[in-house]
Amino acid sequence: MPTLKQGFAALEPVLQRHGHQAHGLIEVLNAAQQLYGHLSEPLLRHIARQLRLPFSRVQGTASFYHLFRFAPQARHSCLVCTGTACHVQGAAQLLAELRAAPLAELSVELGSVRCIGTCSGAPLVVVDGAVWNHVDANAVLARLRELER
Amino acid sequence: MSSCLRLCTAASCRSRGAMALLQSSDRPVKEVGCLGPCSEGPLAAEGAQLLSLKPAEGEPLAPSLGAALAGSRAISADDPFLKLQRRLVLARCGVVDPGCIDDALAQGAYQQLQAVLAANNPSAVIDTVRRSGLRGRGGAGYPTGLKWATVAAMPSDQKVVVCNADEGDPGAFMDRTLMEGDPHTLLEGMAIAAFAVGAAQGFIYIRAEYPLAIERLRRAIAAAEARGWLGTAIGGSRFSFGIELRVGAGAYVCGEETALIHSIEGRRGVPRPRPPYPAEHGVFGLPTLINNVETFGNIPPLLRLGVEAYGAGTKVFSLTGHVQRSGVLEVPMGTPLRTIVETMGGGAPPGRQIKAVQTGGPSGGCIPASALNTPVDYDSLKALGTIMGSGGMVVMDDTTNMVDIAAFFIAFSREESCGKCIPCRSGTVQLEMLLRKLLERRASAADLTQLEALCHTVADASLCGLGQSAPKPVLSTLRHFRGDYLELLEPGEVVR
Amino acid sequence: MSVCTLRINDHDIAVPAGTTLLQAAQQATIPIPTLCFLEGLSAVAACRLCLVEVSGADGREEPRLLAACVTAATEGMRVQTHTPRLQEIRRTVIELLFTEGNHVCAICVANGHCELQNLAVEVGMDHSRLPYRFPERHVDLSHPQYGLDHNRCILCTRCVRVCDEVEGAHVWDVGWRGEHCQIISGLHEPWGDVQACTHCGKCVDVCPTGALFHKVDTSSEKHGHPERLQRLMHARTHQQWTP
Amino acid sequence: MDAMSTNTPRKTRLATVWLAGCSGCHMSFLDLDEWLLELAEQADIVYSPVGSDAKTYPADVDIALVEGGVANADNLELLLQVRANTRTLVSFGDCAITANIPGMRNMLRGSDPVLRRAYLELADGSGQLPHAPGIVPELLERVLPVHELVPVEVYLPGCPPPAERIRAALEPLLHGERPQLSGSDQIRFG
Repeated sequence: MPTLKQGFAALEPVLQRHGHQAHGLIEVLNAAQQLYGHLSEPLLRHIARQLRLPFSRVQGTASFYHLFRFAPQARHSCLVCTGTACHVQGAAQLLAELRAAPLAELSVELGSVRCIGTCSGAPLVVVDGAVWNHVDANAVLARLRELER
Repeated sequence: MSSCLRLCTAASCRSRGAMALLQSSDRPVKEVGCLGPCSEGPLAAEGAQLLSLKPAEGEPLAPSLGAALAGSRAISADDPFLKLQRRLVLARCGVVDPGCIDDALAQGAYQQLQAVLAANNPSAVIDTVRRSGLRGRGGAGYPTGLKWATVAAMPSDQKVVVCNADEGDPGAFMDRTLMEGDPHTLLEGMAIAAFAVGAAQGFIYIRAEYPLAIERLRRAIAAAEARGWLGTAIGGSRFSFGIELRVGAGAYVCGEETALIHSIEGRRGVPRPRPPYPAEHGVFGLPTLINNVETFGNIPPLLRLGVEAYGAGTKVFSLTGHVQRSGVLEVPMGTPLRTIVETMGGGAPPGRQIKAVQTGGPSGGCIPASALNTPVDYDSLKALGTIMGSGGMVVMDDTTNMVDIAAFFIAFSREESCGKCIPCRSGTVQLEMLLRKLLERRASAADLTQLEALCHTVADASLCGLGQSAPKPVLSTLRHFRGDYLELLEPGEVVR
Repeated sequence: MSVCTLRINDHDIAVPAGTTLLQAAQQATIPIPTLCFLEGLSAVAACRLCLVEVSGADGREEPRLLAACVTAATEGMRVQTHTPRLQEIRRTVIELLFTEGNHVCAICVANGHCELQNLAVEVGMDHSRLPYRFPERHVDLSHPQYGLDHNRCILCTRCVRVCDEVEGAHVWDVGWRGEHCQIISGLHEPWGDVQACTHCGKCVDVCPTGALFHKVDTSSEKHGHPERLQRLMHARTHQQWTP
Repeated sequence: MDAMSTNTPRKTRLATVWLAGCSGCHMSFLDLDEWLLELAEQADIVYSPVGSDAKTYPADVDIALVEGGVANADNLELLLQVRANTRTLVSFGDCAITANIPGMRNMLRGSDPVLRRAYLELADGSGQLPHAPGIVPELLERVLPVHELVPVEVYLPGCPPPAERIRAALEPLLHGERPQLSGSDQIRFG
């Protein structure tokens, strides 16, 4: 079994860029999540030791920010934009309808995102990083089914 | 102006298929930032001619750029959306290739920085900014020159300049537009500010929800460093200034300056009481100048034009919601709201009427249609119970229930509350419970009284701007749309 | 040392520059309620109970609400500590604290010696005008000597600060945010599993409610001991002990 | 008032009501000891689990001390009768004011999880959910304080409120005055 240090070797350049200093914590967490998909307990322990920070401080900081995740991601992600422009054009209903849909069967994790600033496409969803404009629940479901084919 | 075809590949047009068009092109195309009326996207431009490549309703996007151009619709330069703008901050946006510093340099980037360094008179720069009357474009409207002078006067030999690019108000994307479309104007503005206040270290704190802006800023910073416009001995002078990008991780409250400082320092984005102000005690305890993207973006054009020609300046807005034409526009400060919403935006969709315009996001309020003649400036909007805010402008038509809108914003503030102080942490929850009770028609007149009282307590007692302004959407809708609330009341006392 | 004079309610007071309004009021024996504040720890101004109305500072006449624990007295300040507006804020703050947790005084380990319970009396809270929320919260009994009942936690962060600033162990921090905030130990693991804990008990001593307690204590048996922290800090700072 | 027309001073009509609580507030009421005799001279006890045989709540009650949270359909029905027929409703003790210990079941989110927990999960083998419509009153989803359901005039906190505190509230009420309770002797929870 590889040691923790070997296990997270890919993170080393990022840690070095920040001089293993505490103030790099959020940058390191961002990079770690990009590299490993989520912030596992061993990963968080590794980061805390490398930055010489108390575990509770690392956990407290990571859990403060919505984009950090502590469990692995599903194969696809579908984020409903809940900004104002989307809200006035029906985002709440869209989110409710998608919540009721069997998305887990499609390996899709449903979430919401604050305004992504492309409001002329409202209401919109962001699927695996791509923006789908002017959608309703049926259209989203149909296209999500396509993803798995 | 280049006669080469320009195609907007910023986030909004990208979401409408601009990248596919770009890749399908067999002719030279210049990638540019936002051209303005996003709802007509994908957008292209040839010289001064703007072209909408938007397919007809229900049709798919054309398979190639050539086909799209063949079926394009020209948007006349006389179109009010374009004609009534005064593009100062966004002057190069949509014209310059944001990924190419040579293009930016050819169009005047870093010339003001060069002039400032040559004159070598920091206080003259601050004096120009002060005399221009420029106020912070992030929302609060603090006089920029005064802020710069305060930081410049701090005795420390190490200072920091921070750009607040945590544009979090839902429905606001002015800063994203500038960062994606013309990042060098922002970098130049920051460098001039750093020279004026005596800082060598800079940070741009940007929200993670803007991946394209992050990518373009990274490239722009590297290019500026390579050309000697950032780094040591800038422009051959003794001035050194470096910029580090700090990416957020999904926390609206980090737009509050003390929370932003904590986040840059790798901590929970929790605000602290002021004083001490960041000018005195900011990032790593150093005197720190914090301005937002658009404020820095104003600096190069201001110095280029001089105080008189700059005049009252401009404000960039993102116009969205129930409006025929949405997008980004930059108008002279003081333009009447009606001009923006009806003349430029085309008003409400056919058959509907404008009910309200929301400005200032979760910290702002709703302006009733009856007040559309109000000029858009800091004080006029404040008098209406809202704020200028960062520039998000969401139009709502007569199908909108204002209590629902108030609940939407309170839910936003509840989710984004950092949790440090109790009035905001728990007060926003109780406010939302009261609004839901109203929306479910279970509320009594006493509940409405309690709603108002609690709004005032949360506004008075919260620690930071987020909590202090969280009740504004409720108070402003209560003020202008009280009927929407009264309609939801049950007659007499209600027993659940 | 320069001195500034200010007026608190009807008292003219002279204090050394840099004195906080809270200290100045204490000097004039004017009580200002506090909860997150504890002498010997850094002030965070989170509970908002010590808000006072200040005018005449920085040439501003319109009264502003400032937290007395972090606001320095300046020359010519006029301070009001108990206006109706402040009384309303304080009562609402206490109601918000009671309704966001599960504070069942009758069966609480700190009943009769609880700072929150005392403050409810002080602000005249005979009932909560806001509805109780009854959140689902947990109890951590994994530590051999102490327990943490999140139902009774008001997130004053005294435990976080004492463990970080005085003990230097930083076992505690605040996790998550907004209404989901909670005190966490280590990587959000059971307190008893956190090796950084020195079992010193300072967090229990400074906890204003029954959230942190000795496991041997039952209803009404917990007494907080903030004075122990003050004695400790005095000994450290002045090398003077009270044996 | 009807009684006034008879020219003899009308005795105050006092009720005490027991909703979801342990009856400790009523025990504390009995701790008034000899003052109860004085009370009896000034007031008729028209409804009370400890001082009256009346089975239905009467009309025209001046003062009602209501102990307990509102936990089931019977509690709610009785409370609505009390409110409709009482001039001064006193929320009597912590359960009435905060839901207190009965309210701790609210953390289980609804009546069904509570019943399952009590009658199935903790049962030794042959558990079953109680179901006797018309005999066993249905639990409400949440136990609520009295004032979240009906308006309340006077709050008398304490678990239980000590006898002196009860007397401090009743004495002014018997003289038609609203008691002004303050300080740790009179309004402390717990």
